[in-house]
Amino acid sequence: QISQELAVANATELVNKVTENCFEKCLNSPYTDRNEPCVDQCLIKYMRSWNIVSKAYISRIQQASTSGEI
Amino acid sequence: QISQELAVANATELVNKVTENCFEKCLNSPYTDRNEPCVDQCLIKYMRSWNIVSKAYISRIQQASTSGEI
Amino acid sequence: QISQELAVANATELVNKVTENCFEKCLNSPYTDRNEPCVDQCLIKYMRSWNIVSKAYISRIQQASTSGEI
Amino acid sequence: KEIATYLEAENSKQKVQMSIHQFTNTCFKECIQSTNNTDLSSQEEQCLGNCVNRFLDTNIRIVKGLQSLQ
Amino acid sequence: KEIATYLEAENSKQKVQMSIHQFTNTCFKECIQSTNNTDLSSQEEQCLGNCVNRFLDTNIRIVKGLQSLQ
Amino acid sequence: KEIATYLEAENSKQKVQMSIHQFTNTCFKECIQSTNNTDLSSQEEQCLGNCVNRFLDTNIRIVKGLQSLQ
Repeated sequence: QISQELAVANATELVNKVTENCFEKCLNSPYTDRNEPCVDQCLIKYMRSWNIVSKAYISRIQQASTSGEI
Repeated sequence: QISQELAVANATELVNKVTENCFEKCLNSPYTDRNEPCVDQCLIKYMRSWNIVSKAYISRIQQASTSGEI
Repeated sequence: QISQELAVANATELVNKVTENCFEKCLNSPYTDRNEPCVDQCLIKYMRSWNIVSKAYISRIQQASTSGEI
Repeated sequence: KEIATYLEAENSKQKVQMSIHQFTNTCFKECIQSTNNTDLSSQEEQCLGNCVNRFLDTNIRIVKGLQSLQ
Repeated sequence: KEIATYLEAENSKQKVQMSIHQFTNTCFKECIQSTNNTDLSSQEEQCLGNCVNRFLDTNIRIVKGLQSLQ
Repeated sequence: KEIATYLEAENSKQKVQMSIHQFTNTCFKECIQSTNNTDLSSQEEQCLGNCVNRFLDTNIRIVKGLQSLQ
């Protein structure tokens, strides 16, 4: 039950961050156009970035853990 | 009692957001001048913006609720 | 025990804020260089700024408290 | 049971309020050109309304996009 | 009763601390010109003190302005 | 006892997840040049990995620096 709540918190955080970033990258004042193609591409790029970041961070944690730093 | 606590949380959030935005719009490094006229006008414009945003958001919620989207 | 928890919260907040600010001031895309001298100087400047801000804020609180404003 | 319904209603109301704070904060920064007067220009007003609607469009599109990725 | 007084005092101390973190974060970004040295220039020092005072002025003015709008 | 171990493990996992959200947010803003396509360029990919590693380097350096100041 707890891990379910955490999964919801994670999904919410992801939706919020992607929305903020893709709104910022794809839409501009005075906001007349929706620019859906940009939003769709931005989402895919965000998820790919998430994977790269995730791998880099986890490999760094493992490295520190192997070398006895943490 | 709960709705009172929420009202306090709302008022605090409003004060914080207006202060941040009007500080950013009206005051500049090295911060020698107070620029009170700008702060006063900024506050009024912020409250008017709050009303516009509020109406737009609530009408959008009602629309989605009528069309059965949510 | 409570004041210990608060001390931890304060230390964490300090580390996060210094890291964010010094990362922003010292490192730039595409992030090939670590720029450690800048990070070290930035940390010292941040702590000195923290002291100035702290004094200015506390003297302002005391002033308001003496004049009966709060 | 009644308490649960009451709490849930308060909770949704509070979420709507907090979203209005967030949208006003974002859209004020992007849409307000000048703080030298207290009236919103027609461009500012239109921009604020569009900004909320485009933010919600983006949010919905991201949620649907993430669901289709699963 | 004594515990309540203790908790309240800790709570106010913590709020002051968190405000100092927030002000240092904002004012460091705006006032610090260079991180190529460890000494604050007299301009930087003055800017930091002014920045805190102007932020508090703005905050007080906004609170009074909102009270007068009610 | 078992519950405590389980909770602690969930807690660390959640902290890692939240750090990944934070790093992706920061590094996406700084490293992604274009949202007109869905593939990460090799520069973008490299920048994302470097960005995480430089952020962690900075964080570690700040923590050590603060410890040495005490």
